[in-house]
Amino acid sequence: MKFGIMVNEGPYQHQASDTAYQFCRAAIARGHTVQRVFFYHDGVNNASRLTEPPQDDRNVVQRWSKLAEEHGVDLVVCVAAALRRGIKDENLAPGFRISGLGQLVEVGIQADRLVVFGD
Amino acid sequence: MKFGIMVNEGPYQHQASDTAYQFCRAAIARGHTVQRVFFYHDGVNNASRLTEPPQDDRNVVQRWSKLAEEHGVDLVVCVAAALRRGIKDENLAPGFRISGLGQLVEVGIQADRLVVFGD
Amino acid sequence: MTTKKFMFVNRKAPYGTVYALESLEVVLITAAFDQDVSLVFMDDGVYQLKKGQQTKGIEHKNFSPTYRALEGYDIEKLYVDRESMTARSLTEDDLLVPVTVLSRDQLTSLFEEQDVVLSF
Amino acid sequence: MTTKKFMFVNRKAPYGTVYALESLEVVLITAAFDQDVSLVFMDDGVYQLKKGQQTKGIEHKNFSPTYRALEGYDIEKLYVDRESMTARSLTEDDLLVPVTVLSRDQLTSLFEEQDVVLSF
Amino acid sequence: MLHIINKSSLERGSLDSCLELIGTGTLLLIEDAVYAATRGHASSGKLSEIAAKRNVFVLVPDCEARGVADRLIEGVKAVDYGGFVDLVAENPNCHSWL
Amino acid sequence: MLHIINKSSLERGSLDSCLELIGTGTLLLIEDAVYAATRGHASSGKLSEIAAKRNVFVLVPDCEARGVADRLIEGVKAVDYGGFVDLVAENPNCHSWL
Repeated sequence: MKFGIMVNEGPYQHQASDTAYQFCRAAIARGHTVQRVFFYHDGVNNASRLTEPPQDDRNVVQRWSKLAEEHGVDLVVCVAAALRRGIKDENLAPGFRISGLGQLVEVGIQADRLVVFGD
Repeated sequence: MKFGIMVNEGPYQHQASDTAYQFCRAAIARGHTVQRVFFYHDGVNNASRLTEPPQDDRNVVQRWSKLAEEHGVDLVVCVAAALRRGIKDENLAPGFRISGLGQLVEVGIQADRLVVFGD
Repeated sequence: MTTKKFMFVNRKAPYGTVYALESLEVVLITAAFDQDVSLVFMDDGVYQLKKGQQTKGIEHKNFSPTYRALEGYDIEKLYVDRESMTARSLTEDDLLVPVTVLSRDQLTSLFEEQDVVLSF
Repeated sequence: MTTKKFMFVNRKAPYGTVYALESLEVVLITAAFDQDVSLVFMDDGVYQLKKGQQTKGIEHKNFSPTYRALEGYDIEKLYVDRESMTARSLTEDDLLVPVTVLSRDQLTSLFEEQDVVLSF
Repeated sequence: MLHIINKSSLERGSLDSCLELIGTGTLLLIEDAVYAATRGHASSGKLSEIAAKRNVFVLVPDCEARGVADRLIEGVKAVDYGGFVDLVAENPNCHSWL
Repeated sequence: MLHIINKSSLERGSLDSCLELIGTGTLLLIEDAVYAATRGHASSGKLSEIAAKRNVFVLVPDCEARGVADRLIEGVKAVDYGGFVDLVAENPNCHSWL
């Protein structure tokens, strides 16, 4: 089955991004495809390559980048939401790309299920 | 009277930063002093110089910078919270500085009132 | 292109958080993709449609006129939960746009026939 | 240096949001400044003190042992709202640390005698 | 003590928790909390009761933004941001119920 | 339809709103919502009622993180992240009550 994922909150402040990540990993382990993760609202902050969490905590941004690298998951950051919050190419983490809201609608149409994670 | 202010949410997602700003302006207009605004949790995202809100909306980050410039308000971003969320000197807006949580406790001790704005 | 049924569930008040505003942006794009778009307003989301919003004092952009513009994008399925209106003492006269007021049972059926449900 | 009464009101569950964890960081620093520190746990905040937290499955850092370390920083005023415990069927045996259970009236008095009240 | 509430009373428990502990304090409703002080709202009854005994304020710019400035219940007093500052200054301490 | 709740039922209204509209749907509690399914919790009664008629699931890693995995009410089924994926796949559509 093809999944689309939407993440609406930033890293650490809410568990949304963590749960979305665990869902993606489990879906891939089950043999499903995660076609795209779309980051909206404060979710765009998941794409900042400047985050440096404490050594004894998880690294939310790096986990997403690794998921993109290892499983070809398309990580898309909404450009309008990203501009409002200061996410641009210059601080974008590997594996993410900035694009329009159309990418969310497209995955909503093409995927079998769209699952939303937020506050 | 001397006020300390704490802002716990980022720009745009929640009204907290807006209300805190209006409170500061009103306090200054009343002849009070705003000794320090301390940004914690996602509040550190108020300090990103990369934000570009739409032309027809308010610019939350620039408003804070201007408040610092015009009224000498000390804008302090918590270093631990900022590292978690990707706010560093390289994307720090004018008028903000990064420092430790001790700056919050200090203003809590020195100011006559500490007012918190969050979710 | 495939046409799917997209439902947008608005449960939050405007201005206190950004969700209402950014939800509208998704709605407009979804309509531009020629999808079957429904909007549901329930819980505090019904306040998004309240007439007379004046945002000068809080220095926010007043985006409530956008609801009036939805018709121009062929977005005409606006549903409001009756109980949410009652708990807030709102009537259809208080709202910016014509809506269809639904009971909880009617809303349940509406939810079940959707392909994609996005909540803001 | 002046000593003020700082009260930290914890009303949110752990892990779902970061507030509980980052609140603890403020508490520790405040104690380091030799201030008079009180912690109040009410509403879902009482869950912060629940024994047996195992966070491996969600890959979060388990910060609950920190509550046991508070005594070492001379932070000994831990108050819990009785009604919040009852609504969640929690008893003192369920908690990681010894606490003082207070009625709503006692909490009201405690709030009023503080200099600085921070809510997380 | 000044109790500051910024959340809708129908979405969060902060107003209810605050009212349990308000004692002799003063209440200020800001942001999404202002809806509770509108006529016919499910929380307006309990706010009227409190307003009969304590000072209850609402932040006007937030009421205007939400289109409810003309339907506030009796006994609730309106303040602007300057009035908000005065309330914080007049009360010995304040608590934002986040 | 799969209804996903991630908020505490004592802090937010999303569980109550969802239960009004659940119809023949399935309920999954994740994150802070899992507390509602613990014995003696103020919301556990209404969850028991629903669990007698519909499928109600809780996400185990979230229960373990919060130290409540050993006090779940009868009739509620436990899933891990893989089970969460299966639930989304098995149901024709899903709604996250944010």
